[in-house]
Amino acid sequence: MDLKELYQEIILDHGKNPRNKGKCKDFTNDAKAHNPLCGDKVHIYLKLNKEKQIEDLSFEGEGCAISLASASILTELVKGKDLSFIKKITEEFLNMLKNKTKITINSITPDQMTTITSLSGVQEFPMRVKCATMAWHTLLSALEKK
Amino acid sequence: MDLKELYQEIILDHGKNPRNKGKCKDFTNDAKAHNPLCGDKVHIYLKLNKEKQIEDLSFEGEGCAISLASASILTELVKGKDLSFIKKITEEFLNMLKNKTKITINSITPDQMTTITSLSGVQEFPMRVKCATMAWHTLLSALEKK
Amino acid sequence: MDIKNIKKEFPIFKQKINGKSLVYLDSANSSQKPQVVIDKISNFYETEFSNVGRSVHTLAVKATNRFEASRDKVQKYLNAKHREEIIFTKGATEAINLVASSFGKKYVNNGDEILITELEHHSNYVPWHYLRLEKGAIIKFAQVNKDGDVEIEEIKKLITKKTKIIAITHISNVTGAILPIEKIIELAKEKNIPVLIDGTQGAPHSLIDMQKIDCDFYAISCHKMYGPNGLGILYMKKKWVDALPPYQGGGGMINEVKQQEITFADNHTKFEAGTMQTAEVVSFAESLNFIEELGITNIAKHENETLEYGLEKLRMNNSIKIIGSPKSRGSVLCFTLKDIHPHDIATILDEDGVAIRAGHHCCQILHEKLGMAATARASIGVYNDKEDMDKLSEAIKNCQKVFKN
Amino acid sequence: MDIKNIKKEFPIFKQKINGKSLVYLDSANSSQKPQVVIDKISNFYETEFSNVGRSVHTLAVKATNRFEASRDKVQKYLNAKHREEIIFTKGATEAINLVASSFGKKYVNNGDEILITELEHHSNYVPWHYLRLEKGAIIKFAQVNKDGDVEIEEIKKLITKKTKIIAITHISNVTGAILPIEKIIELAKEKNIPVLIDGTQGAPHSLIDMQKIDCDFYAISCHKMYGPNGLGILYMKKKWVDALPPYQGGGGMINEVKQQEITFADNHTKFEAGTMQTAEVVSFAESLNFIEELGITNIAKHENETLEYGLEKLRMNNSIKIIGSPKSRGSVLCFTLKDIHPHDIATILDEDGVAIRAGHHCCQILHEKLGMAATARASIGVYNDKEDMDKLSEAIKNCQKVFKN
Ligand SMILES: Cc1ncc(COP(=O)(O)O)c(C=O)c1O
Ligand SMILES: Cc1ncc(COP(=O)(O)O)c(C=O)c1O
Repeated sequence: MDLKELYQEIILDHGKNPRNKGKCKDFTNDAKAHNPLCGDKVHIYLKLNKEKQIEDLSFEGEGCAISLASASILTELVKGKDLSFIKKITEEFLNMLKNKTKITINSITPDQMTTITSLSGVQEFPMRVKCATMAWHTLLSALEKK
Repeated sequence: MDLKELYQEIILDHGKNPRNKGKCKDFTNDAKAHNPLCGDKVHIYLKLNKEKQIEDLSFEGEGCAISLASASILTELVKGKDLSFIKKITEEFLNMLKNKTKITINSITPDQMTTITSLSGVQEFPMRVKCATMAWHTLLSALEKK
Repeated sequence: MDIKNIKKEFPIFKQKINGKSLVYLDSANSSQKPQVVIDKISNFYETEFSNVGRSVHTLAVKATNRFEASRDKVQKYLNAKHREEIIFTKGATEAINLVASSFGKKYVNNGDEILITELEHHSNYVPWHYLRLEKGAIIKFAQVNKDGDVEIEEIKKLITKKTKIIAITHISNVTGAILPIEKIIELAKEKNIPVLIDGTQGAPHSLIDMQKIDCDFYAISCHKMYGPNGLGILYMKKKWVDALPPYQGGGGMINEVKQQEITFADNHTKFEAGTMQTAEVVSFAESLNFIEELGITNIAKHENETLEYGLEKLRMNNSIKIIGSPKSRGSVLCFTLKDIHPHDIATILDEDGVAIRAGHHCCQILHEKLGMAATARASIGVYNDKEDMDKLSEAIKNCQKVFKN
Repeated sequence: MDIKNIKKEFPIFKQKINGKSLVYLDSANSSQKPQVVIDKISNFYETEFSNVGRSVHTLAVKATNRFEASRDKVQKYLNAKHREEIIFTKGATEAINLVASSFGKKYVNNGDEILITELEHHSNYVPWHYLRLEKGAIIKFAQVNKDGDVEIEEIKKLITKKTKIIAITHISNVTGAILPIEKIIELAKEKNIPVLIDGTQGAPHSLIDMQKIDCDFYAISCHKMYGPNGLGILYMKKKWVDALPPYQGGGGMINEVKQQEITFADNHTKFEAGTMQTAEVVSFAESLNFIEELGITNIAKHENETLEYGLEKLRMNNSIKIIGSPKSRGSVLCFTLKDIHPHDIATILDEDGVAIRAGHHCCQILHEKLGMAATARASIGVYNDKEDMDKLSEAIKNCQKVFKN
């Protein structure tokens, strides 16, 4: 296990200065989640347009660096994207943490790839996987709601 | 531990042919007991006269050889005796089984002494001590009732 | 491992009892533990112990993983559909109390009927009796027939529109009868009545496939399955996990706790309040490994052969009366001996190293019916063999000698 | 045995965690087990195991004697007046559930009040919440003051004619506050209100004398007292043993069972349904031996010195905020670190072999009050020493380095 892998610069940065925090305007969907064992919370707001793209999204949350960074990275990655991209990236992300597979989706920039894989260090810390995945599960719930 | 000590002739005899079985006539006091763990039961009936002697007594019961023999021997020993004798002999009997002390009471015949000490083998079988003592405790309860 | 040599896996058989080899015939009461299970407990406490599910440090992670792996193992062993269907309890008794309490609270009202049988262990009667006291429920007893069986027709007869649940034992711990649970469950399903199976005697001796049996609740005591004390399993069908209210309240089973309101976990953990029996849960996985290595059907076959041999032996002794002659018999052999009380039998047999149980075996209703306050019971585990049955038979003869019968 | 060298009695400390010596600071969650206790479990299973109280064969006698000797041991250790006042449960959580259920059934009605505190662990709130749901009881929360204490005046203020029971923790598992239980009990006695003490954190760290404390109920978790998992103790004053109805139903707790009626045992066994945790009960006697050999007051003194030293160390770090400054503090030290979430602290400390816990510690009400979702907690056991505190302090500094704070 390597702490440096877990707490990479990118993660510390997103943890300290999470992007897209707050409640975005005119959101159409939202969902929240809460881990009763540790008290972490996340609430995701998003605005779906007619083309089924996420026009805007944001989150509110309390939690550790991993959970905040993960939510923040998530919002950056999926903003402006359509449902099929979101399903695919989420699936790959969850798989990366659970089964240590790689991200293969090719419609993201190298920078984005670096950012999302910065969270792969969580693999080695099973009790922290939930911190990293909560926002992603919550995004899926938000999309399911109407 | 010695089975022959536990199942002496006298005990087998009393177990098979318990004395004073049934419900004695004109009983003034009675009490019953029941061991929920094994199902043993005993019901003691006795007739106290004005001199506070047990004029007559008997028992009904279900149980193992030890419990029947103990009840039978008890009824033989205390019939016609007064309260102070009964208290003393009961105390000594219970002590014999619990603390392996000797019976010292001198108002019983050598035969009676042999009979009551025949139950001392139960000492070595802790799970069976209750079988041997139940009737004696029940006698005390019967005497306390009015 | 070989069943023929299996005694050597159990350290208890190393000692002498009253100078004799131990013939342990009290497995229906509690089974002995193989060394691997005992070692797992020590090893866990020595190298991996921590409280589970609550901390994030290395030991907590190890312990939590082991604990949840054990749940997975139980799920697989029982072929349950979801891991959330596996709830850890203190024992079968607590498992049944949990169902009676949670199900009763929500679904049982005044005049509703609970259908059990005369064969039931007190653990599958007293919890329902509480619903009689608290809710005015009615308990109906399916009668046991002269062979010690409960027939499907008897159950059918007693089902009414008011029947809220059927709670029956898988195998009787007195007559040894294997009840026709599949048929009873089928019948109940037609009428939409949930079924609880008291599997305390069933699980150690038969292949349990929850998706095949398809009951709503199945209760198990791990200590009768070569496992540790203080642990039980309640299989609860997913729909009930979702529907039933929690049982005990405490740490771990909540969602959110406020001064005016509490919301509960929405999965199996709502039934697992407080610190769990981590070492017990972890080591029980070894018990299942042990069983799987031998194969439960091989175990059952071996036990059956042993039992049949023993029955034949004992039938040759005219003073012995065998209790019950069920169509199919689990690993239990209750008997009485002419003019000798079961307690005396148990004490005298012990002198020969033969450990049996005497009493009503927590089945007073049945003993009342049999007209006996107590019976003697020899019950079989994987470690018993024909030689044990020979010794049982000889010890009974010695017992008769002591009593000069 | 010597407290200075006591780590070597605990096998868990033989291993390295992430290449470092283990600094175990999670004892309030669960304590580690000394080798003697672990060995007792194995030894019991290997040579004496059998079900207790039910059979008369040699192993059953040995097991029963050991089991009941353990009850005697607990009675003596707690200086309870009667052995019947000692009830074995699954844990403190079950102990409190038992009281809430049995006491509540008989004595709590609509509008009656239950007085607890904002410090309570979920295990001493959720069971009472059930009485709110089922009986319409009202739960009143004595407020915690800014130091993390609950003052006697606050309790006094909340007592009314409707107060049916007071249920309070002995030592808070978050602020470490040692509550003035003797005074509260005195006060309650004047008003004839029974008191339950959640002794889960109290018993491992203080001399417990039931005749001196003189409460009605006292709940203990054995796994926090160097004892096995899956076992708790409920001290219940004799008059309540006599008065309260049974809790779970099953084998062993009955008197007579008929089809229409059941009578229950008239002593502590009415609260002990089903097969008990024999091995756990038996081995817990060793835990008490272990504690007695060192002396509980010596243990408390050693722990206090360790704690005070640690507090001082941590106070020197300006980024650390210590939670609570109670008048007297038990073996618990909760803290937060500027701009670093407790979970991150716990994970990073673990890298240095330092095992702490992060979260709400099953005290959401209190954390709500503190305005924090989570805190980090270092809790002390007999095996901790000043060196451990130094390592904790260093590890926190490393943590700040990782976060560049
Ligand atoms: C103060 C307090 N009460 C109750 C409990 C519950 O104890 P257990 O989980 O062992 O039942 C705990 C421990 O978690 C505690 O710290
Ligand atoms: C048929 C049956 N049901 C229930 C029980 C209760 O199991 P436990 O005492 O392990 O909870 C037993 C065992 O004693 C049993 O034989």
